[in-house]
Amino acid sequence: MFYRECGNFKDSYASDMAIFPIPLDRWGFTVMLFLAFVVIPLFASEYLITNIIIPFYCFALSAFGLNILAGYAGQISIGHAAFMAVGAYSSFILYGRYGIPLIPSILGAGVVTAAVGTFFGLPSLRIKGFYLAIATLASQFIIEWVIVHVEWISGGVFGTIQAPEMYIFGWPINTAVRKYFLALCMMVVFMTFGKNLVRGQMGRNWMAIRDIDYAAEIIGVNLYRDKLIAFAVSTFYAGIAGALLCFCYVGAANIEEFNVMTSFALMGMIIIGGLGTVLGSFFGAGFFVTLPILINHSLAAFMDVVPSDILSNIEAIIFGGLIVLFLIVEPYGMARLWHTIKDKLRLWPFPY
Amino acid sequence: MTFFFEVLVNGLMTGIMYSLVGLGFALIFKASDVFNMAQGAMSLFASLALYGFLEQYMHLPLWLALLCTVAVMTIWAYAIVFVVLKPLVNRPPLMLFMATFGVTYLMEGIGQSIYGTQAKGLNLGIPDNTYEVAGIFISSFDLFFTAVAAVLVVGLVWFFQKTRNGRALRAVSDDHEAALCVGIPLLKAWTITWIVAGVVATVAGVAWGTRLGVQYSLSFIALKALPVLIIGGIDSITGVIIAGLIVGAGENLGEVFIGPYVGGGIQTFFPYLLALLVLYFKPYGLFGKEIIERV
Amino acid sequence: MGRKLMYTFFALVLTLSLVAFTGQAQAAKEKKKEGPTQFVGILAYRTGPFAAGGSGFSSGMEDYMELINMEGGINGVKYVFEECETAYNTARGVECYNRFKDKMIFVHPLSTGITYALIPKATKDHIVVISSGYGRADASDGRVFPWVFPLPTNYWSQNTAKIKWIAKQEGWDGKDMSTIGKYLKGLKIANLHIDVPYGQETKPILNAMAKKFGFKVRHFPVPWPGIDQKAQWMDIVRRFKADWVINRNWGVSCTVPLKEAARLGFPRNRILGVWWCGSEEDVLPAGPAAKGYYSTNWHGVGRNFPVIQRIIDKVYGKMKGHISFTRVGSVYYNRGVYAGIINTEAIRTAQKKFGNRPLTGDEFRWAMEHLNITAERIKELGAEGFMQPLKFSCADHEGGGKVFFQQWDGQKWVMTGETMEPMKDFVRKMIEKSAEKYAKEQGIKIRDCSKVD
Amino acid sequence: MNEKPEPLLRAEDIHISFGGLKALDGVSLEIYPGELMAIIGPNGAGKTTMLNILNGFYKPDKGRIIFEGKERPRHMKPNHVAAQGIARTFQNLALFTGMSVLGNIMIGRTMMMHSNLFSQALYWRFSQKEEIEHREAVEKIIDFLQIENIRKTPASMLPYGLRKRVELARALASEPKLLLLDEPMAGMNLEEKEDIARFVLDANEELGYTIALIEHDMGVVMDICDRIVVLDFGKKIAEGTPEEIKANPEVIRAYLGTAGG
Repeated sequence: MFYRECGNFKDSYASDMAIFPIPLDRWGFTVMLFLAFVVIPLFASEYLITNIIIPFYCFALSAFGLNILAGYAGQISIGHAAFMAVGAYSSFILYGRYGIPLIPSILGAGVVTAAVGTFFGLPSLRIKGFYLAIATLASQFIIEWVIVHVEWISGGVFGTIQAPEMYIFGWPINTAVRKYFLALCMMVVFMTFGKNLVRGQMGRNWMAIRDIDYAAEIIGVNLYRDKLIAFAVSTFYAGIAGALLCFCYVGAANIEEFNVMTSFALMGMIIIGGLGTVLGSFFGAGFFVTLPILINHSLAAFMDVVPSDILSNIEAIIFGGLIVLFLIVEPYGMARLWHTIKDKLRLWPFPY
Repeated sequence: MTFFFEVLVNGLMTGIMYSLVGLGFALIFKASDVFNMAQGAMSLFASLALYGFLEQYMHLPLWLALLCTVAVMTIWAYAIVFVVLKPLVNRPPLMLFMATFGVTYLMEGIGQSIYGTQAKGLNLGIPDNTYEVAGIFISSFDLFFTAVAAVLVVGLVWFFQKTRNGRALRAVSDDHEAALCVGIPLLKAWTITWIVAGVVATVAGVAWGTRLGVQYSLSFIALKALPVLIIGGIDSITGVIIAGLIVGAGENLGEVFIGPYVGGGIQTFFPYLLALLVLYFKPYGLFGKEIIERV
Repeated sequence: MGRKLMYTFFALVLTLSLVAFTGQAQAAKEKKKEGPTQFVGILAYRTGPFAAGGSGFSSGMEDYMELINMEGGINGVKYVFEECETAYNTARGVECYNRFKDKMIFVHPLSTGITYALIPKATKDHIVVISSGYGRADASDGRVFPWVFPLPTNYWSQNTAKIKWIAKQEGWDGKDMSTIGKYLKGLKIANLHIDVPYGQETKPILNAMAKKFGFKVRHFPVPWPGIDQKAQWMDIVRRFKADWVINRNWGVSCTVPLKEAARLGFPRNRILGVWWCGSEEDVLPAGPAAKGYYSTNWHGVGRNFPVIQRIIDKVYGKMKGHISFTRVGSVYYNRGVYAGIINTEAIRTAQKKFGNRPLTGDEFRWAMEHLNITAERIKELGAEGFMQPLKFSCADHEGGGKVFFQQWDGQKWVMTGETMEPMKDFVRKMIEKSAEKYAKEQGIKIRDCSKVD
Repeated sequence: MNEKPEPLLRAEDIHISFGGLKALDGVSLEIYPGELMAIIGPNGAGKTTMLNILNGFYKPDKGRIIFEGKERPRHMKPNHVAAQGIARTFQNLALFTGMSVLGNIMIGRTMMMHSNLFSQALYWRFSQKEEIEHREAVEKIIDFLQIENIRKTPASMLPYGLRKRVELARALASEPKLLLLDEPMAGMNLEEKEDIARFVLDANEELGYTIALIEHDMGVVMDICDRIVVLDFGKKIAEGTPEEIKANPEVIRAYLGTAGG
């Protein structure tokens, strides 16, 4: 009797089409929000907030962006970290150099990134599958090159922009908790928008393109427009996430942080987490952001016994092993695993 | 003009080195539709193992060390196929791709735990002299590996055309289910592919290992092979060879003759521009199997 | 489905046990404390493409701290240190920093990206950033960067010293700056650099010098990770026809130039590497092709220093070393020992003023600015020839500036014995200009050093 | 048959070949408003190709297509053809397996939904209203095809027969002027066939859709269709009412081979 689906009768289409049609899920979600907005800021340590939770939110947002593109619209991109870099740099330029207020700067960074992303999405009109995936690496390398070479962007040879002091209406965002709230609010707002998008008509169009593109086109989906919109929306999220990551966590925009390995990690997040699910973006980000830190912490216990360079390699081994393990257990990602567990808990011990 | 040809010739030879890496990808993709992210790590592991057998732990003669390395890669092939891929048969290719991503971490971690993180010099006595032919510098090292690549390709073609296992592999690559129906065990075919890919990775690992030294960065050579793959067609051996040449020549000529005008350092993405150009006209690469949609 | 659930529980148990371990590890650490200790957090990277550098440096520093502890600590204060793996990744570096920031008083970020990220944070948290030989060159201006110490010499100083050294190889006497232009005029110098911000950093100073002294410099960017540099080298040797090549790379891209030069018949003794391209790990993979290659450095190499011998005797004698014994005395290892010496000497300086107890970040910063390691002190430490005398001040956070040169003889690095003072006025002017620009951008108030004690 | 109304769609002299193989060789056909017509022919006759041309998936090498009196531009994309009001189902099922049945049918309404990206992201008010409106329309179709019990089921879990029905629902959801059905009854058992045949008939007669279908089952075709076009080897060999076709010697020869020569 842990999880009940039956017994709630909807009397309007609106209630049937809500994000959480089942009361229990609604409760669960409320509890999560309560945790995020009240419990964590009150009780979590500053270390936990800054290093685990803020990056977790940022990467969840970015992973969700990629999920829109790869999981919903079926267009794989393995150059997504570069778009985060575009977001980071452009937000710093807008805010630091042109003095545009913080929130519009971050949104503007998203828009700039979306424009860049749409441009790099053009090949998707002709190329598919792994060919497209590898072709998107071009965006990674070209963006890296441009940021390093165009001094106007990076502000000189150091290639790095420091985060300016943050103010919203003159209110300084300088403590971990305030930064946390900035990241959290942005994340919640855009996750909600994103969820609305993917469950609405645009999301259905995307999924149609992902599943069978020609059939989608014949039914009347405008392939070109919707693919490019997917790129735009997805990179918009990447841009916002990149900006938030640099504003709230790293404190500087540095191109080396958004290299191709980060791109692969983002791809990993959505696959391990679950393609085409919102929940999966969180699971995946959790897996890739917190797990290495957790493993590192745990292994510190062995520092006196095992030589440290072997210890560092063991970290890689455990991480790789867990990726493989999770895929074997549930190839469709942790979100599916979560659903399996929910299924088991339906009217436990007599699941149907 | 001589300079142009020199860049061209040397670029072509670099291209052969890329093809060596790309071959492994192509083989595995052909047989099992797996886009093997671990190809670079396999080369790294193979060269580490070779170094281990040659110098670090044992002092075997070269041929024996090579054999032992191939044996090690065979063990890996079995492990990957039976532990990782077997539970994932018939899953979407993206999941398999991700699994090989996990394997990459495993291989790098295990390899460096056993053999250490130090950069090691691998000297197999391959001559590295330079000859001047009609004003063009050509290195004997490059020539040697061009020859090796040629032998490898001929060997692979022979393997696929003439041997029983090779034909079985081709059958599997055409249609998994049909191959199963005529009695070709899928896992066995996969294992053989991964072993062959392991051999190719060893050759690539030796080629790049002697150039760069045996170190972690060897796994980056996989990145270099990616544009090669999409230009040639992910599942085509001929394609990989030809695309390797195109990429090698293209990026070197691009860097030398276009680079100075834009600030240089365009080597990394220039091949991708070439690839986009090719894919615009041929969306499945020059020699890739076209997927025709039937309504 | 049952199997799946089992797996899930297995994974959960695994994760939980990891968490449990973490707790235990923390508890174990708490217990060990006895007597006053000084905590040092080490940002290391023992995996990834640059593992050689990270493991050598952090092990050297750890071994030196172990040595100090065995000798009774610094006036009774013992080191306690903990390592955190950054994998050369900025975000993880920041995490490591945050993990330690409540306990530590100084940090060696050990990566350009992490340094950039930590400068504003450390300034706020009152933690000293010691970026020995990397990071922002303009951080040498202590007026703008009170918490950053790019000691003992920064990239810009290094490059002026390099140019002076090149002039000397061309016949200059090495002293009279008024005649140096004669020897440099018309020289073609290729700056082969990795195409990331770290590699770009020296472009302005080289350009400025080229203008001043009349030599020609061209920059050849190598895209990351730089495993193939044929195009650049054909350009350098066959078209640009360089006289000298500055090898400003990192990791594997340091090695490739030596091979390429050998292939094209470019003399290796006309390649001069940055100090991050001057370790055993950079040249060994190139084999015989590396023989004759020069690189810069700021400390001695090898084991022939009393301080290294002491480490070998005491630390490795008791099997307490942190790295395989063969690497003791290697370039990166010695660099770590060097960093250990600086840390220790600064703590000693601070203890003289504040008493023999664990320090705070502010006290440590004061000590860094008043640190004066004289030639006598170096002799006492058993580091004669290993390091140069250093003297810091409020404005000068570089301390020394002298650059050492070393050559690879096919087996090991040999110090040439030459040292070069950088063109101090020239560099200082550029540093101040750049630092002031930074201060303006970031809204930092420039300290007036005449008013600081 | 000379007093016919203006055809809804007229294809004139359609040629198309795939690498030397002439799939269609000068076929012309008309579809009249309100009728239920069938295209039949042996395997490889070019029936599906014809459908593909009609809804713009293939571009004919030569020939014109006139829909509602307007000639279609040569390079019109399939989605624009769909916007003109031509919907279809597929021979090899093309359901979107990653979505629920409801989602699949809602896709059919895609051309009628006009809320932009931002209001969709907000969902509030306009977009929600629109979603509900279309949901109501879709529910009517679900009612009509009697698939209420599976509306939340993922499409990938459906049995074959139901998938075909969902596909029909998806095509109906777009309220097309012309509905093309590619073998809607292939691979079904008798009962399922009868179900589908009834739905097709109802759609034609009650809802007034113009339908062109391809079907191999002669019995069904002869039973329900008003008019039949027969293709063989890329050529139209006959056209007429079921009775006329039954008697046509060309058709018999095409199906049974040249009997006796």
